[in-house]
Amino acid sequence: MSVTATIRIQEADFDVAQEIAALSKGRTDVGAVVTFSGICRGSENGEPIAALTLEHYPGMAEAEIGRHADEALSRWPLQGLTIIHRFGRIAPGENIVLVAAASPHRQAAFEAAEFLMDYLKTNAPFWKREESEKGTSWVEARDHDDAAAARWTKP
Amino acid sequence: MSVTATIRIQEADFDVAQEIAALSKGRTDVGAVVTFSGICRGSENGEPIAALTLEHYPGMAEAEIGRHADEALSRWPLQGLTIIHRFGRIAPGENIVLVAAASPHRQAAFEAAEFLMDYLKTNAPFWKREESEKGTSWVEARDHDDAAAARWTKP
Amino acid sequence: MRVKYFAWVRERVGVAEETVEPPADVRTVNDLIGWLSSRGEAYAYAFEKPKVIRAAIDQAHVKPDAVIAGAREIAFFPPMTGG
Amino acid sequence: MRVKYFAWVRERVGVAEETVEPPADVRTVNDLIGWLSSRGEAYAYAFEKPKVIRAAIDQAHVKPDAVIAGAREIAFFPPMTGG
Repeated sequence: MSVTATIRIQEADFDVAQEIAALSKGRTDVGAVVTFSGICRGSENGEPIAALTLEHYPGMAEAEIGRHADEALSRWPLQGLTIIHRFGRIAPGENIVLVAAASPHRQAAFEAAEFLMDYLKTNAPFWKREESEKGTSWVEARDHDDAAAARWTKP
Repeated sequence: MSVTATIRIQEADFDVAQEIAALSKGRTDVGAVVTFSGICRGSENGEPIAALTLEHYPGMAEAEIGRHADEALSRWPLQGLTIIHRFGRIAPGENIVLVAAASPHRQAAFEAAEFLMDYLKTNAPFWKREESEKGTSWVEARDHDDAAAARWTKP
Repeated sequence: MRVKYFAWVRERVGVAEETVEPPADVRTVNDLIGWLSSRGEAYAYAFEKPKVIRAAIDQAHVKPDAVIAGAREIAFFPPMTGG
Repeated sequence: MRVKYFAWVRERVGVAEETVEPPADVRTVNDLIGWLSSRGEAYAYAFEKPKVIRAAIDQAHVKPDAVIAGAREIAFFPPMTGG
């Protein structure tokens, strides 16, 4: 069975429920669906945030995420994989990113979703800018995200 | 902030989307929601299955899951936690179990959901019986589920 | 003392729940398994492999050497397969 | 050769995209950063900490010593913060 990932880089919001349903509806071979939803928080380090703006590198974002989705499909026995990443202005409480993985086995679904989230946090060409009362500033990359991503590197 | 887990042991099906929404709607402090949906598969070891029937120990199931939910809340910085486990007859493609964890941080949400699923697979008082053409048989516990659950034991 | 059985232990014993009054020398869960096994073929069959059987006292998991004195409810069941 | 800039690199340079024709002795990504930095204050500011800057050639991540010959599109940006 050949599985193709669904990848969407879009400005519009998305519906997590619809994406889960698309992975498992009408089939009876899926035993586990793991989803990760990343949501815009209303404050960072105690300071209120009015919105995030996500800039991305069109073309490279799709290609890079596609390569990592293919890697996940080859490393874990997945039956479906959906990755959605938004760009543009995103208000607190709104979705930023979704990874949903379907598998006969729970561990595979968990690991694939974690692998892809660690990748998206560190190497997908997206950049977050925060708007607060003090003005706007680019979010800085965090070392512990790099460490999380390094877990998956094959020796 | 004191967080209480939502725990439901029920015969009726549930709506994953509604449960995710209940965890994060109307608040802007949640950064990550991880969900695990366990779904009844239509075959096991290549043999078609007509349905699963889940027996449980009423009272103990709620108490035991409640204790493990509390442990998850104390080990990870969670903002919301929902655990739903069905009992009775469940057809292929239907939901069996849901764990949904909300947190400001993705790693906490992933780990809490995995911890609870490993627990539910090995120590929650539920027993699965499979119906197939050959008749009905009780599902045997698997060693690798015990090994997965043992990961979380504090030294 | 109320005793409950689940899954194939229940099927083998033939009842889901009963009230028993074991003698005073039945002190632990293991003793109780031995005593129940002596009550008839159905029980002997249910408990033929005692190492496979799990037990709970008052709805909390216990080991075979747990003391049963004071227990209101004791349950026996196979390894769990939820989730 | 087309050069693209993203996030605060873009803001500092002042353009999102431009076409440049560096001299033949500009062979690597690092050479190109050096050459761009010499083109004016805005570039010098954008590339003031070259170790922080990430680069991609034809939409794939590359190291600073990657050779730029044959590249259609080179992009410079800060560490990524998606997800």
